[in-house]
Amino acid sequence: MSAVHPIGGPIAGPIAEIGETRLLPAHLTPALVSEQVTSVTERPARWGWWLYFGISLLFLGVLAVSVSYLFWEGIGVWGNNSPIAWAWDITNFVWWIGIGHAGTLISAILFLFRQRWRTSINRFAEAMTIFAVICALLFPLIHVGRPWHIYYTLPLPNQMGMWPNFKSPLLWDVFAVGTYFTVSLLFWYVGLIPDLATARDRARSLFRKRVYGFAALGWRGSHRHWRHYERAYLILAGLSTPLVLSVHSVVSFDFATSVIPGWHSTIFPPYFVAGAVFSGFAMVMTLMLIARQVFGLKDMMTLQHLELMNKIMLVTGSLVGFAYATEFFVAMYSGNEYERYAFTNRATGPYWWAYWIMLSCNVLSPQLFWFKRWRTSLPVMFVVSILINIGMWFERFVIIVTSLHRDYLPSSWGYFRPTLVDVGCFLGSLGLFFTLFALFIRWVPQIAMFEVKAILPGAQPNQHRHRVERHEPGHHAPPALASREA
Amino acid sequence: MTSASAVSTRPVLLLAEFETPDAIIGAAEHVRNAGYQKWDVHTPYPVHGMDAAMGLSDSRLGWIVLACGLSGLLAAVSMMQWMNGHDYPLVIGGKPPAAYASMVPIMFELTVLIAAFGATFGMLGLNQIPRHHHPVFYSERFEACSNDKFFISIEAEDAQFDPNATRAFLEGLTPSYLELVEEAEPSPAGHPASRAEGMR
Amino acid sequence: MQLFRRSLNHLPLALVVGVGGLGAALTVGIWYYFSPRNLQVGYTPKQPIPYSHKLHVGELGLDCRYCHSNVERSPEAMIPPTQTCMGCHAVVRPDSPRLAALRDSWKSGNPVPWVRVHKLPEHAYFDHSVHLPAGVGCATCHGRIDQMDEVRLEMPLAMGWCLECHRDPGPHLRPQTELTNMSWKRDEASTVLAAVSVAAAGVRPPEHCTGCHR
Amino acid sequence: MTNDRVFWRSLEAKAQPEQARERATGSDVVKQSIDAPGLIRLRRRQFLSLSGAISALVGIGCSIRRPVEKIMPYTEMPADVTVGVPSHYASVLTRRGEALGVVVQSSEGRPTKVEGNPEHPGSAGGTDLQAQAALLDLYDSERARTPTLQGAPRTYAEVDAVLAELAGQLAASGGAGLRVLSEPSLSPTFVRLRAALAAKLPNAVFHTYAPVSDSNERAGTQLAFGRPLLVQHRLAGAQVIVALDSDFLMTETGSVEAARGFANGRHMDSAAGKQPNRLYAVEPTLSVTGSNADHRLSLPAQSIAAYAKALAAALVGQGISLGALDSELGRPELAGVASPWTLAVARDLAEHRGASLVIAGSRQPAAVHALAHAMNSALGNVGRTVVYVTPVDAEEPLHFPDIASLARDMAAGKVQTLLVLGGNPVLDAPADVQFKEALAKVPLSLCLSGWRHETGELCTWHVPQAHALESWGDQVSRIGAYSVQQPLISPLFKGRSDTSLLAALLAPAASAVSERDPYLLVKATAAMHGADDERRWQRLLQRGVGPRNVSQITLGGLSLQTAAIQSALRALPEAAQLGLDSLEVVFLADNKLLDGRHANNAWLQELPDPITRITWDNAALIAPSTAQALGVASGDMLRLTSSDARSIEIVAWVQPGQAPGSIGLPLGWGRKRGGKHALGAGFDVYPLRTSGAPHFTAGVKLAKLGTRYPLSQTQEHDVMEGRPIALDATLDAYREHPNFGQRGSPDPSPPPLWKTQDYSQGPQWGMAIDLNRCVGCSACVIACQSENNIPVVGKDQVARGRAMAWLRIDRYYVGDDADQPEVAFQPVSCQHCEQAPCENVCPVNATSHSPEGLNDIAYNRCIGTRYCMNNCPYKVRRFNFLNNNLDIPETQKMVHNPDVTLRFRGVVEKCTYCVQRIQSSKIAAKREGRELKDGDVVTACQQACPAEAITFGDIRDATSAVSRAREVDRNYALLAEVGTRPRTRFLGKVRNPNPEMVG
Repeated sequence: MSAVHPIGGPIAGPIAEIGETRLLPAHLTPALVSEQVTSVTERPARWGWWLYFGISLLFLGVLAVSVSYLFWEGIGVWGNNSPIAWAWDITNFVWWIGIGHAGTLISAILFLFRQRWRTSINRFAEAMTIFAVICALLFPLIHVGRPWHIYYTLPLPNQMGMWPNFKSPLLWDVFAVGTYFTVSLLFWYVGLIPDLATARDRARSLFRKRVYGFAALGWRGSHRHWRHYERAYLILAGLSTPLVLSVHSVVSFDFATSVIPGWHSTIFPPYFVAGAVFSGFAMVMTLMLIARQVFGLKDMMTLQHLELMNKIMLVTGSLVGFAYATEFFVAMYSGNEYERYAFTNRATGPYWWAYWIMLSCNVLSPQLFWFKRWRTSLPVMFVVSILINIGMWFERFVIIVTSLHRDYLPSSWGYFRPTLVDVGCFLGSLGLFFTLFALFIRWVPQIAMFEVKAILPGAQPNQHRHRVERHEPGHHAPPALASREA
Repeated sequence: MTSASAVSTRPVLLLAEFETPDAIIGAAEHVRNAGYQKWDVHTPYPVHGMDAAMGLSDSRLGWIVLACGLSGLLAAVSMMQWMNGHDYPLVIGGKPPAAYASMVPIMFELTVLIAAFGATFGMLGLNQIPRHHHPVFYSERFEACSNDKFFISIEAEDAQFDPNATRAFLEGLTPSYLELVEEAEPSPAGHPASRAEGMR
Repeated sequence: MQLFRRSLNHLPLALVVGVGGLGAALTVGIWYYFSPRNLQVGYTPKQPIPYSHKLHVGELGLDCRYCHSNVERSPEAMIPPTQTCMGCHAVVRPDSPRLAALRDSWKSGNPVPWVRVHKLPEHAYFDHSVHLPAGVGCATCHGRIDQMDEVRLEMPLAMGWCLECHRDPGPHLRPQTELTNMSWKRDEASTVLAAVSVAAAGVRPPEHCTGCHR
Repeated sequence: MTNDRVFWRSLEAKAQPEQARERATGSDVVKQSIDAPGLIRLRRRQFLSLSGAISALVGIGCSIRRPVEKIMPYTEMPADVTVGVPSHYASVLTRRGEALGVVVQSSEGRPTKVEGNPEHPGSAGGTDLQAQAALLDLYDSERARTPTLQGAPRTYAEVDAVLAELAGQLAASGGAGLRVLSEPSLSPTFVRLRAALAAKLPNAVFHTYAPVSDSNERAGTQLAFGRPLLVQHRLAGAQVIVALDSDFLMTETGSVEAARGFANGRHMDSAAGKQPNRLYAVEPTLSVTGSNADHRLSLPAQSIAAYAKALAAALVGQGISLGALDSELGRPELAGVASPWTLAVARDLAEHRGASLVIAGSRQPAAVHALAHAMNSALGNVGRTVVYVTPVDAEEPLHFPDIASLARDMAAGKVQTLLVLGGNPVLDAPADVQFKEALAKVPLSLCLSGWRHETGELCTWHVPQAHALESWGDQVSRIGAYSVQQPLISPLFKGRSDTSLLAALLAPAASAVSERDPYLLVKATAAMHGADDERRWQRLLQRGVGPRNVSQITLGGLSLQTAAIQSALRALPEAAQLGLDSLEVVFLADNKLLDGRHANNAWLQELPDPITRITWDNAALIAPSTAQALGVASGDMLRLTSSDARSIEIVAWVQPGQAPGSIGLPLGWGRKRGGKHALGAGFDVYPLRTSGAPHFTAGVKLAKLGTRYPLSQTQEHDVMEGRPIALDATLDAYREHPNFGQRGSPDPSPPPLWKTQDYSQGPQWGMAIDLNRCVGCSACVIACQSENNIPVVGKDQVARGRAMAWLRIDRYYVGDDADQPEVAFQPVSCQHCEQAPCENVCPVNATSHSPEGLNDIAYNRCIGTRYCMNNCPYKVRRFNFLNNNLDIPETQKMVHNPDVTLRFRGVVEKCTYCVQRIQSSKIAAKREGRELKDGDVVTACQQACPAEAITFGDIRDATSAVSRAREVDRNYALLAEVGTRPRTRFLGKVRNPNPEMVG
C-alpha cells in the first residue's frame, strides 16, 4: 500500500492506519509551526510557570533534605525492616522506570509502525522518559546501605581483585537502566538538533543565538546531512524498541528470578512491560493536558491525539488486568500452598486496601474509555490518567511489600510502615521530575517541529514526481514514514 | 551582513532560495544534471525524493552500527567470562562460575549501547558536524531555511563554478532570491568579514 | 549570520583528543596513585626508640623469632616486651642515651609506644602461625628488614597482593630451614626447590571470603 | 503430624477476627511515631568517622594510613599469655540454688566468652542464658564504681576504716544490734566465716533472703523427713515425670542439669525400641517446661495442692499406698479436671515404679513438696530418680518469715547496724514488711551490691560488689561437687566480695593476711574439701571441680514424718473461689531476669521471652478465655488490686495456656534504679507480693485503665499456617512413619540445569538440630550474641522489625485449644544452603560459597542492597539499619570477641557457623600438622546448649557425630521443596502422649 501521500488525503490501502486520518488543522503552515512551538521558549514566562516551577523547586528541596538525612543516619530512617527489606525505595524505582517507558515507546515503536500522529507528542514523551529515568536511577543509588561503595557494582579494576557478580539481576538492572538512559538521551538529542537550529535562527538576542547555535551543532538543513540523519534516527528507533521491552523485563527479573512467593513468576516480563507502557502513557497524558492548556498548543496536540492515547491506555490497562487475573489463576492452579497464600493474602491480608486501590485504579478506571464520550472528555481523561499513575504505584507496592511481608516462615512475618523520610524521598523525586520538566518546556521546543512540518499538507513533492522516484535507488521517506518500501 | 570594509574578499558560495518542495526538488535535479559536484540543498525538514534528485547514494551508517553492535557483544561476553569465570571464579548459588545463561541480559544491553553510540556518533561523523562555522551562515536570508524556505548552495570550490555563469544558471531556475556569499581572505584580524549582495 | 569563529570547527577534534586524553590520564592516575602500592608502600614512621633491624638482624644476626617469639604459635608475631630488650640491654650499652625510653618503660612499667607499620584492616584476619608452616618466609611480606635502620613498609598489604600468592603459592614458598633467612634467593636450579615444590603441593591457601574475613 | 491439626491464626483471630487483623498487622503491638528517630546531631562516632574520612583525603598522596596507630607491647610478659591466642580458665557461677561450673575464655586478660565446664556436674558442659550473659554484667559500665556514703563518693580506705572501727565496737558489744542479711549461699567459705562471726558475736543475728529461692523445698523436706535437705532429680532415668507447678527446665534450680537429663531421657535414636520419657505438667502459666510436656494441664496455682492430693489418692487406687496418709487424701478426682488426669496419670506412674518422678515446684507450699516426697518414696523413686542432699548452709531459715522478722526488728529500732551482703531487699522484700521504711530507722547500714540499686541508694554506705568473674570464692553443687570460683580479671571497679567483707569484720586489720585475703580463705576451705596440697589445689583450679563429697548425698534411709505431713495437708487452705472479680495472681521467676538481678543486661532484655516472644518488657499473662470475658486485649493497661488493697499497673498479654482465672506476673521488671536498661523496662509487680502469700494469691481485682502500652515482639505470628516447618509426630505415628520429616517436607531435588558444585573434598560443614532435645531455653541465642558481637538495637528498633539475632528460636502454637496449646520450638539460623538463593542476587559478590560448603559473607564488600535478605526463604539475614555500634561505653567494648569483625551500618550479616572457630581449629590442626578430627570445631550455640540438641561437624566423614545425627530417620530439611539444599538438618520432634488421654 502506499505509505506516502499528503497527510490530509483519503485513506488508501486495505489497512486504515490510525495516522492517516486528518490529524492537523488545515491552516497550519511550517512557519506557523515554528512560531507556535518556538515562541513558547521566547516569550517571558507566565506567572503560572513560575508558580509551577517554584513548587517543584520546593519539593526538590524536600528531596535534598530527606536524602541528606538518610545518608547521615542510615537506611534505618526509612520504614524498611526484616522481612520487608525493600519497600518504598524499590517501589518508587520501578514506578519511575515504568513511567519512563512511554517516551521511547512513542518515539521508537510508533515510529516503526508509522503512526504519524506521534510527531506531535514524541519530543514531549522522550523528555519525560529521560527525567523519569533520572528519578528512577536516584532510588537504587540511595537505597543501598553504603552508597559510598556503590561503585562496587561497576566492573572496575581494584586492589581487592574483586568483580561484580554478573549472575545478579540487580547487576543486570545497572546495565539495563544505564543503557536505557544513555540511548534515550542520544535519541532525544538527535531528534532535537534540527529544532535547535530553528530556535537559533529565530532567536533575537546574540546570546540566545549563541546558546542554541552551539547546541544545534551548526545544523544547516543540508540534505546530505538529512540522509544520514534519517538513517541514524531509524536505527536508533530500531535499537530502542527491543531496548524498551528489555528494560522492564530485566527490572521484572529482580522479582521473577527470586524464590519469594508472589515474585517467583514467569509472567512478570510481559506483565511489567504492559504495565510500564500503561503508566507511561498515563503520565504523558497528564503532562500533555497541562502543557497544551498552558501553552496553547491545541493545534498540534489535537483531541484526536488524546483519544488515540486513551485507546492505548484502555488496551494496556486491560492487559494489566488480565495479568492480575492470570497471576491469581496460576497461583491457585499450581496448588503450591505458599503461592496460594501469597495471593489470597494480597486481596484479604493486612494490605488488602493497597490491592483494591491498585485494582480499581488500573483495571476499572480505564474501562471508561470504551465510550467515546469519556474518551474525548478532557476532565475525564485527566482524572483517569492521575488515577492510573496512583494505581501503578500501588501495583509495585503490592508486588514488593505484600509479597515480602509474609513469605515462607510465619515466625518471620512482619509489617511495613513508612516514615516521613520515605514520604519525603518520594515527593522529592516528584519535585526533581517536575523541576526538570519545567526547565524543559521553558527552554526546549517541546514539539518536533521538523517532523510536524514534514507531514503538513503539501509538505512533500506531489504524487506524480514521487511515483517516478519510487523506483530509483537511494530513495528515502521522511522520518514520519521512514520505513523503506521493498 | 554587509560590511563596506576594504578588505579583499572572495566568493565562497552562491545561495538560491526556493519557496516550495516541488521547486527545490526540480532545481536540485537541474543542478545535478548540470554536473556540479560541490553543492548542497538546505531544507527545513527532509524532503523525500531528494536523494534521487541530488543523485546521492545510500547511507553507509548501517555498517558502522553493525560493527559497533558486534564489538559491544564481544566486549560483554569476554568481560563477563573473564571476570566471573577466569580471574576470580566464585561459587555462587552452586552454579558454575562461568555460566552463559545468566550473562545474556548484559550481552544484549551492551550490544545495544555500543550500537547506539555507533549510530549517533557515526551520523555526526559522516555529516562532519558539529561544524559551527559555515559560509552559508553569512547569509541573513539563510536563517529562513530552518523555518520554511528551501535553499540550494553551490560552492566556489566546485570545478565548474564561475561567478557569472553559475549565477546565470541559478537565475534560470527562478529562485525567489539569489545571493553570492563572499568571505574575506583569512586575515590576522581573524574574524573574516563577508559581503553578501542580494539581487532579484 | 555567523555566530562562531571558524576555529570552533576544531571542537570535535578537540573533544576527542581532550576528553579521551583526560580520561586516560585520570584512569592511569587513579590506577597508580590511589593504589596501596603508592599510598602505603614506603611508610616509615618515626619510632619512639631508634631500633635498627639492620644492626640487630643484619649485623648481629639475631633470629627474627628471638624477639617475635609468637610468630609460630599465634596469629600475631608479637612486638617483644620491654623485658626482652632489657634481657641484653641491662648489660649491653646500659646507659646509652638512645635507650632512655626503653629504660623508662622498664622502670615505670609503661609500654614502649611503638608505631605500627604493617597494618591490615580490622576485617582481615592474618595468621602468622599458619603461614610459616606453609613455607612463607618473613622477607616475603616484610622485605629485607635486615637492611632497614627504620622499619619501612615494603609490600602493599592489599587484598589483590595477597591473592597473587594465594592463587599460586608455589613460587613464593621456601624450605622451612630458610623461613627467617632474609637473603634467601629462589634458585631454580637448586635441589631444595624440589622439596619446596613438593611441600607447595600440599599448600592450598583459601581464596574464599571467610578464609581471611570473619 | 502437625499439619493435620486445626490451627488458629492467633488468639484474637479465634475470638474476634477484625481485631486479629489489627494484631497481625502489628498495628497496636507497638505505637510507632511515623517520624524518623533522633535529630541530626554530630555524634561522637560520626564525627570521628567524618574527620577520619577527611584526614584520609588529606593523607592521599603521602599515605592513606592516618592517624598513626600505636602498638603497646607488654613490659613484662605474663607467664600464661600468648598474645593473640585466648586462654581458658575454669570457674563457677551461681544460678539460684545451684552451682554452674564454667570455663571462661580470656583474650589478653579480658574474659570474652563463658562456656559450660564439662567436668562439672551442675553444668556438664552446658550453660543457661544468664551464664552466657554474665559477661555483659561484668562489663556493664553502670556498675557502681566507688563506695558511697549517703550518696557521696568515698575511698575504699575509708570503708576499711569504718569496717575496722565497726569490728572493734562489735567485738566489745558481742555484736549487739548487728544484723547481717545475705542471699542463700553455696559457698563453704562464706558459711564458715559466717559461723565464725556468729561464734565471735553471739548477739549478732544473721538473716537470709532471696525473693526467688528454694525455701519451700527445704520446708518440704523438713516437713517430710524432719531435716532440711536439698532435692536432686535424676531425670535421665525417669520414664514418667509429673511436674506440679515446676518449671524445672528453665527457672527452677539446676535447670541446666535438668535439661540435659530430660533430653537424654527423651532422646529417640531411630526405632531403637527405646521408649522416650513422658512429661505431665500441671501449672498455672505456660512455662518452658509446660511447653515440652506431652500432656499439660493448666490449673490455678492454688489448685495444685488439691490436684496433688487427688493424684496421690489415685495412686492409692493403683495400690501404691502412702501409708497413714491415705486417709488424708480424699477422692481421686478434682472438680473441673478430666478424670484421666488423675487416674491415667496415676496408672502411668504406678506402671513405672522406680522410674517415675513427681516434682513439686518452688512456688508450692511445703505440704505439696512433702506429698511429692511421699509419692516418690511410695513409688520407689528415692535413690533412683531422686536423691536428697545435705545443704551447705544447714542454718538457712525460711526466707519470708525471716525477712519479715528482720524488718519488724528494724522498724522497732532494735537494729543498730545492718549489713546487706548482696540482694536488693528494698526492691524485692514482700510489700507488707515495708523494708524501705524500716531501713530508715537503722542508724548504720552498709550495702554490698554490684549496682547502686534501690537498696544501695538508701543504705548509709554502699560498697561495690565484685562480679563473680572478678573475685575469689567457692561453691558446692547440689550433689556435693566442690568447685572454686577463680577470678578472670582484677575487679574493674575495685569491688569487694561478700567473703572479704565478712572477713574484714571477723579479723581486725592487724590479724594475719591468711584470715583476710579471700584467696587464702578459699584455699583454706578447698583444703578441707580434699585439695590439701599445692598439686591438688592446682588440679582443682584446672578442672574447676574437685572430687565429689558423696557423704552429703542421702540415698534413702529417710523416714517420712507422716503425722507432720498429715497435719500440714489438713492445714492447707481451701482453694478460694476464682471469678472475674476475684482472680488469682501467680508470681513468676522471670525466664530472663529471674528475680530482677539481671535487669540491666541488654542481651537478656532484648532476648525475646521464650514463650511470649516479648522483648524489653514483662506483662500480666491472662488466659484467652478470661481475657475475652473481661474484654481485655494484649497491650491494654490494667490495674490489679489485691484483697488487701495493694495495687499495681501493668500491661496485659493474652497468653495461651495460662490457667483461666489466673494471672501470671513475671518478677524483677520495672526497676526504679540500677542502670539505663533496667529503668522503664516492664512493670514492677513486687508491690503486690506479701510475706503471707509470696507466690500466689487469690481475690485480686482487675480494672482496665483504658490506655494502651506498646510491646515489642520478635515474632508476631504464632502458628504455622499448616506449613511443614517445625515438624512433629506422636510416638505411634513415628513408629509408623519413621521418616515423617521428609514426608512432611519433601525434597524435590529436581535434576540440576547445570554442572553442580563438587563438595566431595575437604571438610564439609553441616549441622543437625534435634527438635526432640531442644527445650527452647534460648541459651544458644545469647551464646551466639556473645560469640559473634551481635549488637543490641533497643525496644523501638525491635518493634520496627530490626532485631539482629543471627540465631532465633521460633515458637509456634499447635493444636486446636487456645487454653491448652501444644508448643513447638525451632531454632533457626542460616541454613548454609548449597544452592543459596541469597548468593545469586548479590550484585557485588559479597556473599558466596566456600569450598567447605559455608555460605560466606564479606562484610566489607557488602554495599547493603538487602536483596539477599529478600531472597532468603528462612529470613535469617540481618541488616544494620543504623550504626548499632555507636556510643558503646569503653568498658563494654571489652566484651567483644576479637576474632569477629564489628559490622558497620548498611551491612548485612548472618550466622557463619562460627567460621572464626572453624578457622582457628583448622589453623591449629595445620600448626600441629594433623588432620581435623570430629569435635575440633564446636559452634557457640552447640557448646551452650544444655540439652545437646545441636551437633556440628564434617558431614563428609560418615563417622562424625553430625553425620550420624543427620542420618537419624526423623531428619528433614526445612523448606526442602524450595530446592535450597540446606546444610542444616532438623530432626523432627516426637511427642509421647498417654494413649489413655488422647482424644
